[in-house]
Amino acid sequence: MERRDFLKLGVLTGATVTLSSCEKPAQQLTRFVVEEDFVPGVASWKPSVCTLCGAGCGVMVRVSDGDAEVIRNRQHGIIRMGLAKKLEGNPEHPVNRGKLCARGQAGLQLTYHPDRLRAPLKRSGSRGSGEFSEITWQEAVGEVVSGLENLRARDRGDRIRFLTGTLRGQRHNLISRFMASLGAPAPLHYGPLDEPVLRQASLLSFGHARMPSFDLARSDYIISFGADFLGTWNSPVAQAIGYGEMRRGHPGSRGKFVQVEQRMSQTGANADEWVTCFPGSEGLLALGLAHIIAKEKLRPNSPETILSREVEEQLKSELYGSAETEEKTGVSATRVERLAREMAAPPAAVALIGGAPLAHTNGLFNAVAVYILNAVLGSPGLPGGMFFAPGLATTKEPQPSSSPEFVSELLSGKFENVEALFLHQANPVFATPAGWQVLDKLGRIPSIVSFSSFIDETTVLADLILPDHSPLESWLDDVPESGTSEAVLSLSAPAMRPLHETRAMPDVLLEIGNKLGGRVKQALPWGSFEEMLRASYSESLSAELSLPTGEQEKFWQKVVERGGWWDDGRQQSPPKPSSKFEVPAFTPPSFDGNQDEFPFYFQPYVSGAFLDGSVAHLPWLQELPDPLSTVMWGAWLEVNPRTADKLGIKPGDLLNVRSQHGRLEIPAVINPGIAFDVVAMPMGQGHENFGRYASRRGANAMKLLAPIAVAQVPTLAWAATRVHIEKIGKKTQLALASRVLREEELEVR
Amino acid sequence: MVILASAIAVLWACGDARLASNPYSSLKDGQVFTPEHRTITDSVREFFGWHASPVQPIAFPHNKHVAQGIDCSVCHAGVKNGPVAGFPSDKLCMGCHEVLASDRPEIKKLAVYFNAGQDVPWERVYGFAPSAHIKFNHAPHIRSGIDCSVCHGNVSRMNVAVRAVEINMGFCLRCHRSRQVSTDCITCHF
Amino acid sequence: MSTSSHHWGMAVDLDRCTGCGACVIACQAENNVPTVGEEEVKRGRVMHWIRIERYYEGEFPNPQIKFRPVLCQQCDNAPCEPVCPTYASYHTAEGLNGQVYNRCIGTRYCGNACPYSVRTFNFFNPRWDKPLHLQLNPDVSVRQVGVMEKCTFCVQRIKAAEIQAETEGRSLRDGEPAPACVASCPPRALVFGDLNDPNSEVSRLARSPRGGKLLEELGTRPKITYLQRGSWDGENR
Amino acid sequence: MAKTAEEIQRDLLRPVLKTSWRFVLVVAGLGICVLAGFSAWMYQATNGIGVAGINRPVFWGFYITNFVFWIGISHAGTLISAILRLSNATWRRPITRCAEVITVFALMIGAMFPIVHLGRPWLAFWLVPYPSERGLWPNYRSPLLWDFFAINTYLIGSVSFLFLPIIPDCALLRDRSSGWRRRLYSGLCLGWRGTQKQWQQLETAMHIMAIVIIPVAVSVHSIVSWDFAMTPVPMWHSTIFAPYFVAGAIFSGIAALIVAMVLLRSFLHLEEYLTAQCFDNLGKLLLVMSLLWFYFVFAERLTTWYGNAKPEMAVLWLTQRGPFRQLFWVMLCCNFVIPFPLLAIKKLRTIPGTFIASVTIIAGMWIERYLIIVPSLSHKFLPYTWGSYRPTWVEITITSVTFCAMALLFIVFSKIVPVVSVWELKAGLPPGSRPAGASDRDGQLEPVQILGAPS
Repeated sequence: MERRDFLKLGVLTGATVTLSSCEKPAQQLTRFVVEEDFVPGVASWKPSVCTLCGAGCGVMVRVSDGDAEVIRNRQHGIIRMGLAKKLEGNPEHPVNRGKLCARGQAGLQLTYHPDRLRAPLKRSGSRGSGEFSEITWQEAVGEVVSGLENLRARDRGDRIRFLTGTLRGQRHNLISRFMASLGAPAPLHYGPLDEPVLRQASLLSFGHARMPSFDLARSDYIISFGADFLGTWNSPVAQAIGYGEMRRGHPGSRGKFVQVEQRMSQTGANADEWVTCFPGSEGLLALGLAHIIAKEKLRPNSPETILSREVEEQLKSELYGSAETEEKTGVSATRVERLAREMAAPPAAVALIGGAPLAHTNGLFNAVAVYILNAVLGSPGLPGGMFFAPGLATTKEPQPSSSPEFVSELLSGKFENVEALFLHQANPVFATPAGWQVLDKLGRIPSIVSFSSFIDETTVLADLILPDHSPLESWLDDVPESGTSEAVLSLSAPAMRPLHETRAMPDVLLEIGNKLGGRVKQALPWGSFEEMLRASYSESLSAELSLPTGEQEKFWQKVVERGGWWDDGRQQSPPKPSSKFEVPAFTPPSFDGNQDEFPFYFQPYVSGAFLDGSVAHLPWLQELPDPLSTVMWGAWLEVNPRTADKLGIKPGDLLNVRSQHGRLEIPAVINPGIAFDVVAMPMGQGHENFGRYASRRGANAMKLLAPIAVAQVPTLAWAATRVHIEKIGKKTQLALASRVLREEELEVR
Repeated sequence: MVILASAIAVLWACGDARLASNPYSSLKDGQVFTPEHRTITDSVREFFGWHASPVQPIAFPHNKHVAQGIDCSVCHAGVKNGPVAGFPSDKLCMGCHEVLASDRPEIKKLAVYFNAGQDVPWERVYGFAPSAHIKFNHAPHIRSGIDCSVCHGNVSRMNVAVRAVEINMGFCLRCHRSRQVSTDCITCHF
Repeated sequence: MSTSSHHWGMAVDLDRCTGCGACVIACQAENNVPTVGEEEVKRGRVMHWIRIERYYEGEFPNPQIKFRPVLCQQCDNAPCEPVCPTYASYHTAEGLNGQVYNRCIGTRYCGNACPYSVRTFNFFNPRWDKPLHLQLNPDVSVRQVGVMEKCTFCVQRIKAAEIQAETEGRSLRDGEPAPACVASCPPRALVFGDLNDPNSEVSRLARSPRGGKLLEELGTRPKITYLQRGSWDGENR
Repeated sequence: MAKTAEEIQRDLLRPVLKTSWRFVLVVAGLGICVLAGFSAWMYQATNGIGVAGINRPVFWGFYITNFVFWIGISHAGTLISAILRLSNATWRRPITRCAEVITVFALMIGAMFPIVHLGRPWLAFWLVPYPSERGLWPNYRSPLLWDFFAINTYLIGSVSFLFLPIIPDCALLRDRSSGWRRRLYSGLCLGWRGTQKQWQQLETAMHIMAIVIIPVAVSVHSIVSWDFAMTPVPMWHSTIFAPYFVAGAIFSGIAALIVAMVLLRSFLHLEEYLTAQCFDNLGKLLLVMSLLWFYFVFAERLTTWYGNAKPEMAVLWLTQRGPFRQLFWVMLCCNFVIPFPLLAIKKLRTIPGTFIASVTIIAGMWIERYLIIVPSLSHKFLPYTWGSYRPTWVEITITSVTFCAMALLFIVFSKIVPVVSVWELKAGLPPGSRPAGASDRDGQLEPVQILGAPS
């Protein structure tokens, strides 16, 4: 088989093959007939959609022909096919305008991953043992159908659950219809990064539970409360593009960027001013700033000020005076005042919040407070301010839903009587605190069907695995929720043919529905997901855009070759403050574990390479140096140098990190950019069962966390745990890109 | 000196043959792609540039087809606008041979492949060793009016194609020099 | 020096760079740069052609961080070129520091001579667990053990663009050939273009008062201009 | 020494003509070691240079250290014998050949390392400028290529310089041996008959070689130093390097010579020939070089420290205070602190005294080369890229085996040719002890008689 690869590289195969006396691999494998037509050696670019995070960037895939070893109807052979070679941003796409982040580009490896599941699997060993045996698609679908029929017969439709990652667009639509037609509850979602708290705040403040967008490019002053908006948060590529313009897009005026956090993130590293306040007091700081702006009328009641009199009066109360603020946040009064005046001066200023501030027990308060600051600054709906991406009728339904439903069901013990569970792009066993006991709660479900392309901590429990196509092999559609001021629908045809004998999850659902017949078949009348997309576009969308009926096919073609539909015409409308827009009462954050026994705030953060860990199995990302610690292939705990000296900790010392709910062993990294009483750790490592590159590597921050929820939003407060750290006397060598912290080390040693 | 000489001799034999202990792949060799040679003989062969003529699964008579006035680019479709000339899929062959000369033994072989839904595993006649790191692109050469026969010999006279021209760096350079086109290394090696 | 009409250069605006690492993966994907695994990384043998240097300044509560993407500076007076005994490392007609893999015998002398330490060496044959090898870019060769390699400014993309322009019978547009890192960079910190064209964006940036060269004092005459970070108080109103 | 020509002959030819079982044992042992080293290299060649400890940024490690070290050792012969020959110092007579042998073998071993350290050693021949249709030539701007030429020149030079004075002794042996040995020697002595004319030719030839070889030797180590000095690497890019290296080379060369002589002296019972006086003289020479070396080290570091350039200081402090400090102080002790008293104080400048000094110096000079190469590479200009280096078993094996190889070659040589030049020694005899008919002209005639040319 080496030969084939050589051939791909343009080697004189024939020659060497015939010479090498032993075997002739060229003849060993049969050559399947070519299915596509392409100019050999000439690359073509096909649009696709990035599915790795919620941003929904548009992608261009470079496809060129190559020989792939494949199994076609149980025969092993090779076929010359179009292969995706590289992912880049779709230049036309309004969200990422031709740019793409590291994770997005590494998404290519999802398709070619050596541990990808290549055919349907049936559990052969005990649950969780990881022993599966290959079966045919016919058998697999048959099993699901009979199982569902059985449930239907016993009228137990309501005991079926469908758990997905955060999902939008027609896939979500399809699953909802499927569940509804079975008489089952709507699909549940679980994704640690889907920001339910901020959505809730948006709902309270602006009337719809969506993620905000920011016009950073035209902003003169950005203050971000813990939001890693240049790395992982919300729509990072769109925000990074805007940031670049804010910095150098307008000659003569360079915007200022202030970051408020306890551990300097990759985003914070780029700030002009870095402010640190007590964990969980970010909201108060925001109100303190708003207080001064309101009190000193730095933003006189211009039309863009969208706060009611009452709210303004409330703000002026000394509760939020700079003295109070200094005491409660640790930021000096003078600094608060200076910042407030600074940000009020330029025409456009905007405030962001994300990350840890939302993951404290008082996360909702912090979020609303920052929205109030925005309101005081008059940023909503203005150039250089915040806004909500415009929607369309088609995209509004169904609303992007998020984790809380799942969490509350889980905690309320509703899962006891679930009889069948479908899994798609969700790995709750990995991404939940031990306290939630997800493992044994799911373990008790009689039958689990997973559509995952990989074995992971949750899918390993499945009785049946129906591996999905990789994104590049599938029909994709998405509705970017933020990061664009235009109405956007991303849609793309498969960029390449399936490499393995997998099937697209939507097609499998449709087939199941077809086999089940009756209500289900009526609910899912389409033959394939492509048909469904076509229908949804040419009917609902073209109706909404009032296209002439003849145009529909042409419209569809255009959409497919462009990688989606977007419309510069429909600019976003300024978000209106909802009636409930009021200053919430400050509730101090509560932390698990008392200060004496557990002296350190434990702040996990979203890894720049792995997000919540869903892409930790991609080797490119494993070997991507962390921007700050420069660690590769591992996880670590960040400790302030002074704290480290006190505890005698040196870089690479193995630490025993203990919370009330678990303990980890993890090497130390010295970080001058972290508060004395805070230790931080990246999420995403510490997989037990997630392919060869991620398994048994580093440690999983989630397993330390206390199972506390954010007030009023049933979601994990992942920054509300205190820990105790101590050396265990062992040292490990971290895989570092650089052992040097400072450039001055050149001078004095 | 003796040690040194014998050392170099042995090195030639070993070439960069194979990695005994693989430092970072978690897979066994068959499941790993690497540019290393599979056997010592392979590396020696490549070192001295020896190669034998390929054995084609079907004795394809170029002369007959050229005589029919079929242009090279009909079957080697990529040659005009791509780096690779490429082999035709047997769909193309069957286009004519469904009916034409379908009784001949070689055509029967072709039919067998075709009916099995398989492509003919043609073997390459020309090509470069991987360690030569040559990125050859047909299109510009064709565009500048160089006849196929310059590098591939007079195929119209050949039955089964054979390596008529020994394509080595000297061969390329002579032409590049005479035509005053770039002989910068990076033109071909990158 | 460049004898041809093009003189490719790059500008790196440190005020835009966010240190996100998109360029690193873009380069790795485009140029068949292998992953070497944890053990080899520990031995200091990571293969990335572009790295983002991170330097801390100051202490909590006022820490600062500088990011600096470093790739081959494509020096016009490159220390790596004269030292190579076999001309594997040489100056191309378009002024790039060419690296001819097939000519490299692995003295690693160029690696020592390079003050920027941007040259990486194949200590072993690269390996890809199948089918990851299907992602390999057919336009770029897969290097083997014992040869030195480094950033080429994505010469394959430059070539492709030139051939494309030639077939369309036109000259190259500004920013048309873009190395993978430049193409991917979200905040547009990396800008690539022809330094011979005074109106190209890269030329304009190269003239910027914020502009400077890395280790300029060594007289290597790099083709990459680094634009220093600005400060808010410094430049606003 | 009151020995007669016959006695000299007997003593010096004994080791050549008689082989003891001890000799066989030693050769076998050393041979096995050498084979081990060779297979280590094969392991490296087939698996990739990565099995060695080198990395980025430390692309050069033990191998280049060995290269510089052995080339340095090779400066024993020429300088000693050539200079002393020219200055006609009589005490040189017993030691010149020994010195020249060291030169040749050390060079061979040293010259191997550039190939050992290559990523693709099977392409080493590309350094040879040969015309090819590709029109490719080596890069004459590269110091490595200068090395290639310089070392080959030096090798050819010192081989002939070694060979010339061997001719008469071979003739001697030809007449004393039979069988294959006789054939060998009659071949080697190029039909030496010891005629007046031949003696004159030999004399002139040796004079010319003596004069020529000195600048060549100097050039070789200067060029080796330029491998480093020509690159912009902190602490490498320095004008002092050439003389510094040459001095260091002679320094280590003399030390090697002394060690070799002491060993020969005891193994081959040459006490009467390698007298205490030789060692005393060599000791003085060694003392001078030690001082010179210290002076260079001091000058180099002083200027660096005074210049206070950031990157240079980083490397300087690395060796003074950083992780390399122990090594640095060991080196200083080995090359100066220990040898200085041993060599300066007359009482201590005995045979054991000089021997100890020499051993420490050889060790010290190896460390010196290591400290020149590794710290600089590990701390280049951009701190982010700073690294470190740890050798692997492959490098350690190959390094240690080179010493065995040296010993092996030397012993085998001493089995074929007397390591002390018989005729030169005789020529040095006071007239009285000469056989009758000898003229005053420095032993020109009596070889004829010894050889008993048919009369």
